[in-house]
Amino acid sequence: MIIDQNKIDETIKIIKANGGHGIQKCVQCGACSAVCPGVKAGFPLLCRALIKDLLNGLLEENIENSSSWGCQACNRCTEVCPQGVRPQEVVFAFRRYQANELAFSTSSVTSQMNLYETGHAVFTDPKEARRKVGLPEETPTSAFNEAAQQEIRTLMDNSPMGELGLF
Amino acid sequence: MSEKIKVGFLLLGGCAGCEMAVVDLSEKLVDALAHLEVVFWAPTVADVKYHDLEAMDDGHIDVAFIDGMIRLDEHIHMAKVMRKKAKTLIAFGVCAALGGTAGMGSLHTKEELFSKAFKNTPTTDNPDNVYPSPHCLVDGKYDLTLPAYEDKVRTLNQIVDVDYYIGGCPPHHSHVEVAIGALVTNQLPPKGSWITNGKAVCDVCKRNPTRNEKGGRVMVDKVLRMVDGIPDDNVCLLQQGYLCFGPITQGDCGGSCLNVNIPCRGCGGPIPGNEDYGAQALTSIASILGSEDATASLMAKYPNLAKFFYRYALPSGTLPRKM
Amino acid sequence: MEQIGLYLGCNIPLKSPDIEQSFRKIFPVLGVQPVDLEGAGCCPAWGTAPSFDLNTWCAISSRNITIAEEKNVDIMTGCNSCFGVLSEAKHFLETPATRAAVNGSLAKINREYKGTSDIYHVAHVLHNQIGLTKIRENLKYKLDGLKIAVQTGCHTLWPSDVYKVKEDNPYYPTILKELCEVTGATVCHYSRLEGCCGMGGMRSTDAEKSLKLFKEKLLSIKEETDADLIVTTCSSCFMQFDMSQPILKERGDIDFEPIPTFYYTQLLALAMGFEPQQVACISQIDRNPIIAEIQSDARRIKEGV
Amino acid sequence: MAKVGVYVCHCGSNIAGVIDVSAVRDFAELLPDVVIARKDLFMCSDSGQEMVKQDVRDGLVDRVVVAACTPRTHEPIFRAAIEKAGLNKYLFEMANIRDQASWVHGNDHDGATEKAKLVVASAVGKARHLQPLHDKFVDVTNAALVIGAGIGGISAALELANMGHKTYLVEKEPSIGGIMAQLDKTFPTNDCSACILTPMMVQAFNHPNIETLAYSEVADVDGYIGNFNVKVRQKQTYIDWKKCTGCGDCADKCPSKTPDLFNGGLSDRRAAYIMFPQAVPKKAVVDIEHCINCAGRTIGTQPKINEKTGKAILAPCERACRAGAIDRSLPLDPGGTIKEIEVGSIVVATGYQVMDKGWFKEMAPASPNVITALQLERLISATGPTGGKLLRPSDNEKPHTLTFVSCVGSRDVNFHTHCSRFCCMYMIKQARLLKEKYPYLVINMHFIDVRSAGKAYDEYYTGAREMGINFFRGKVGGLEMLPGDQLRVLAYDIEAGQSIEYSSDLVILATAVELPPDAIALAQKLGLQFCGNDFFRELHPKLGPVETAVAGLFIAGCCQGPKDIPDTVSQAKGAAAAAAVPLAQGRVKIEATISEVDSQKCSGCGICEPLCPYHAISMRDYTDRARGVIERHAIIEMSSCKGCGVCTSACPSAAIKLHGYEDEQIYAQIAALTA
Amino acid sequence: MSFNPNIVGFACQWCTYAGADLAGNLRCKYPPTVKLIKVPCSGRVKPEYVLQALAQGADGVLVGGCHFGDCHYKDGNYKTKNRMDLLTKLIADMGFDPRRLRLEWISGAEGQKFAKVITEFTEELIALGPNPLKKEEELINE
Repeated sequence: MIIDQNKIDETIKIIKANGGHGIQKCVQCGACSAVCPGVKAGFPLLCRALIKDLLNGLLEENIENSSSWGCQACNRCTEVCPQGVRPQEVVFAFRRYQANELAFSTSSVTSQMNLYETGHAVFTDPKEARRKVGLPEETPTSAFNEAAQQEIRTLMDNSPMGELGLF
Repeated sequence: MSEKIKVGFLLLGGCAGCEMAVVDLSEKLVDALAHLEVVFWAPTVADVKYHDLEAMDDGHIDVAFIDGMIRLDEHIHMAKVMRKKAKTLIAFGVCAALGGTAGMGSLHTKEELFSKAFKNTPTTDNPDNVYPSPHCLVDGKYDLTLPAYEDKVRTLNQIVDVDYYIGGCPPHHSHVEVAIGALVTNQLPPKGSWITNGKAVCDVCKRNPTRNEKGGRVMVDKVLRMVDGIPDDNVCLLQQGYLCFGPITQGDCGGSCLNVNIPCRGCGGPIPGNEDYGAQALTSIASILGSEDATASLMAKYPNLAKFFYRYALPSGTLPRKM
Repeated sequence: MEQIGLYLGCNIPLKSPDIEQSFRKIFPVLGVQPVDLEGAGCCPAWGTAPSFDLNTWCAISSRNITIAEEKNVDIMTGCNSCFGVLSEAKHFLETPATRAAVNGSLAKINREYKGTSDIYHVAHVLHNQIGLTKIRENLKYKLDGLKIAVQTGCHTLWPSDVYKVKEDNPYYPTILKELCEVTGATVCHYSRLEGCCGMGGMRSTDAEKSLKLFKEKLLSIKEETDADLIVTTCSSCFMQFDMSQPILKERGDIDFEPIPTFYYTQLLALAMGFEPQQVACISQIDRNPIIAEIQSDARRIKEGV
Repeated sequence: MAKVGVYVCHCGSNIAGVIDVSAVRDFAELLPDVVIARKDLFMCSDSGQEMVKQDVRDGLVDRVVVAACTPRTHEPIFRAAIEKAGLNKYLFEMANIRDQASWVHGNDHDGATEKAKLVVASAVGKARHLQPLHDKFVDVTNAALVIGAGIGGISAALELANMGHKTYLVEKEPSIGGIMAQLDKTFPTNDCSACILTPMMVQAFNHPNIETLAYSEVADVDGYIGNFNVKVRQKQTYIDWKKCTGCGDCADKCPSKTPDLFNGGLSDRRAAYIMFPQAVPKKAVVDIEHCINCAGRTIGTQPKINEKTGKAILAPCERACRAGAIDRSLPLDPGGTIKEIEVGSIVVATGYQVMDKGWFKEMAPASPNVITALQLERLISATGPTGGKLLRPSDNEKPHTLTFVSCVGSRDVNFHTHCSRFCCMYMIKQARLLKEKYPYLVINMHFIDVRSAGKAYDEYYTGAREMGINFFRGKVGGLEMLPGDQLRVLAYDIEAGQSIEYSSDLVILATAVELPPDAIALAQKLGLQFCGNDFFRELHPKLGPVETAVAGLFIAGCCQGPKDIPDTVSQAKGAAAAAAVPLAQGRVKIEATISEVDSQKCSGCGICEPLCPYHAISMRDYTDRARGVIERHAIIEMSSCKGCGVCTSACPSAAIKLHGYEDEQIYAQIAALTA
Repeated sequence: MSFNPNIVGFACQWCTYAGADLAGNLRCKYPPTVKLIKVPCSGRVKPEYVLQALAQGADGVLVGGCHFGDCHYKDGNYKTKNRMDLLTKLIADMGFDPRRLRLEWISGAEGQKFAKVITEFTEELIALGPNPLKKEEELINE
């Protein structure tokens, strides 16, 4: 590995701009990874390992790594971190970097489109099930509310997400 | 009995409140008049013209009291005339001594003040933008001359030499009594001095925390204005966060404001040895504030610090007006 | 009656409406009136806006919150993910710059985030606002002798600094435990109590890893408690327990029958005597025997006793 | 009128190479009150100094301004010179035209020369207003106080006593010895803690120059270097220590139990107790909070009389004491008695505490098998609750797998950001001792990193690896309670990049070292400062490690920051040497450049009082004879004042003067610089 | 003629004054605009001194103290901070550009920082132009 200070500086800038403000506080103690369900399940590049790579300037090199998408956002790392790094925010900052480079699984596009169209990331037709339990077929949520959907679309259209052309 | 002392009173840019303090002496004034002869008291009491004073012999008046600050060219003229006529000249009250509250006018231009006073108040109806001017023609035939407005407020000693200073807005009548007593018995301090006991309001204030065996002075951790609450009337106001200038101000008033639960704002003037009242007020108050939060809160609650610290003393300050 | 904004999220109204029905049945009886937040959408889920742009996340979250603000009610949600996402967004919105940016976006849809509505979980409302005594008074069946393993779920535990209601010890949560114990059932401790079930991003990214994690947790429950049923207050956890146990069983990864799993309010609704067909009828696991047991005559609490 | 002499130095070419020295001299000559202006190649040389001295001796000048280098190095030299010539040394002012002019403006000769002129004018302006000042001296009480009698306090006290100074050693517990007395063995030599500590305890207690005040606390401190007046509260022991023989019979008979804090709460002790077997003094006390007043024998009451025998019904402790040291009819005095002592200097060695495991919610604090390292120390000590056998607290069974967790509350922004410094080593020590004694044990140690800086320390650590102790880099993230009182360790191996999980029988937490809460109250009494929220602050982190901002007050040991026994002893001996200096000198110099209140002017507003960082200002009653009244006025205790001038600036009555930096002097400088 | 600002500096003898000496030892170059008045502690600097300097025509005033936590007298610099914060506001209220007063924490080890501060301050004052009072005086003299 070659230490390239320009790359390190650039990486840290990008991660911080994406919300990973605490990355440079990390002392690599590993407490986050000791309790991370993702690490335990076997995702190789989460918490400590991801932060270490980013601190070494390895950003593009990891762009295709799907570990970050295995993060549950459970934030147990944030709870145990002794340095106030908030590792989950760093993981998500990296994820945002990946997402904005369109480096994520195609299946996740469905959620974005669902959200854009119905206001729900997960959407299945609920009418039958709702009838069965004695509820009105239509939910009071955005799913059956064109004005609400329009609001959500406006928010998404006018955001960086809108520029990615996912929906 | 020796000859009576000839005294004169001249009001310049003031409200005549200082002269009311003389009247407040009531029967004591009557006693004093056994030793005093009032030879001039204008314009409050007698309607006299410039030349009435100008006509007096130089040094005719033994002791002249001038109250009010210098704002108009008329004030400058009359102060100079009175200086010639008086053997001893006293700047009487905080306006003459330090500029007084009207001194805050020096933080604004003449134009700002005029437009506020004669145009921009909600109750003013002045569609033709008529402003006072030194010369004007009334009814097309009477050519009137009005005193001209100076660019800033001055203290008396910025125009003429002053022999003694008395603070207060107005001076407390008991202090006027002390001053007149000193005059009558010829026990005046060296020329150029303030007539004062020389101690701060805290010295006479019943709430002074250093007299309290349990407490003592502590740092102030919050800043309150009077609208923020009702102060405990047994506890030092400063200690409670109500910024009181008692420590910085001459206490010849006997702490009258404190006695009615109002913080001192400094009309007594600085304690001898301090030249710049506002600067010292700022220093002392900033010193006793216990935190940056308190300082920030002071700045938030008092948007203009010049007006806060120099309420009565701006023209006498190191920087006597807005740049 | 006190009102609270019922924030449904996605899974509960669309996939598990019996859970929604259980809310609608029990809360009015317990003295809290749920108010619909018309037009509320996704929180938005971690895999959507939060994975792309922080301010967009906060904008979509705060849009939901403003609906409650307009009605002058706090928010109650039954989904841990929604609870976490909304709470974190609220936390980010404490930063003036974020709030200003987000309100700039909201202005386009004529909304403004004010921060006047707090975010609560269904469990918090039951435990702190309604209280155990009131719940106990409204039971029709007592669950004495039943062994329950509880699953609180991650997103009400950490990061504890963003939540309105906190567990005394997030590593040893007790709110759900006490809510279950009030029914008379026994809640057994197991070592992986606070562990993650593996649902969420992990499940969609790598189902095998998710199942591996889930199996560890399930074995801890089975071996250490041999519980009769599992009770959770997280709709995502519910789905994992309900959906993945049969998979593990079918693949021969476990040698015991799937343990019936309920969302807490379903269990409570049953114990309060509501119709199972309405409040607990959608499941991959056969829950009929345990439901019959719960609503058996022997367990009926006699009036006035 | 002042007669100012100005002497401009060439400093070889250091100044003259840039600044036109002649022009500066010519300029100075014309300044008001300047009677002589001279220049010389090297003003600090003998000839340069002699020139000044001669002018002084000739009566030509009575104020001296030298324009040369910096007063920070050369002011003392010129002051000494004019003093020799018979002029008060404070009638001297330096103009810094080298360090702050010629050296930094070498590229602008004209600018540097003009600046030099102004700087000289400023110095002259100040010199015209200088007044003679006199240093003062105060006599010193030849005695020292050491607060805290752990290994640090004992070492310091012995050092001071051996130098011949009367030394008071105050300890809040019934016995001296501190935390070291709780330890089993000490790294890196594994010598028995009691074996090396006990002789020192005895030596200190029996030293003719040491007066040990055990079971006592410092209640109040007044005064200043050389003359501290200290009130020591001697807590009521409820047992007459003059009679007590330390036999322990009272403790044997006492029925009331309470957790034995000396054993980390792992066992119980009685309400009547001797702190530990090797206690010095070996005396019993009654812990009145936990005393259950057997036989209705509340302290301070007369005993009931047995109607049959006519004898007094006594409490078991009273009956047990053959020395007659226990008499419960003596009055209750929970405040204790105050003993006033006078000392010239003070050494604070109040030590530390380790954090309770209850703070660490992720570490399953509810489990009895999660203990602190200090508790383990008692668990393996021969005088501990198990007689030195390693048994799990939950069931007194032998554990097989042990886990050591480092940095619990240390290096953690949620608790303490500092490294507790000796945890790595004591954990390795404990692991080594256990592995030696019980080779079958599986010992897993988890560190962020091992910190083993110290003589023979790293060898001690690497040796532990060879003994078969397992080391993992990575902080433990949590513990989960398993059936059978076992614990699942949630750890991580940084080198392997893998998470680790395993079951452990006993988990030892190296919880953070911190100041005990009563240290904060003590600091307020003494005027000690803190470093952030942790530990007492030394005067200078490098060059003043035992001194504090309060003259005459010194610190040593863990109250200054975590440190192991060798470092504590070293620092304690250093603090003792520093504390002995004023005692050896017999008097201390009070600088003349300090503040003074003109009581005639003081209004008694008290603004100054809370500002003084040294509590040198107090409000006293003062009789104003002129006005015939008694008034409250500020007084500055000259021995405490350090001359910062914060009060001087703040004084609204212009009553406080800072000698050497008076208003008119500074105004003269401002006027000169803006002329 | 180019404008050469006159800066009156009040320097704590333990930090900023020592830092200025160190700048000399290191031969750091900075414009000869600043002249230091040595004080024992920045807490000795009365706001009135700053006003006096400005009133008498100084173009800028520097107050130099110890970094927080490093005050030789424990917390004198906190008093300085409080006073100078208020004074800066007061100066602004009086119509002065508050940038004419600069409060800096410069330790005895920061010779280069001292030089940098003076260089920057000088440049800033050149941009601000002479003290407006001085200009008026010149007008009156003309």
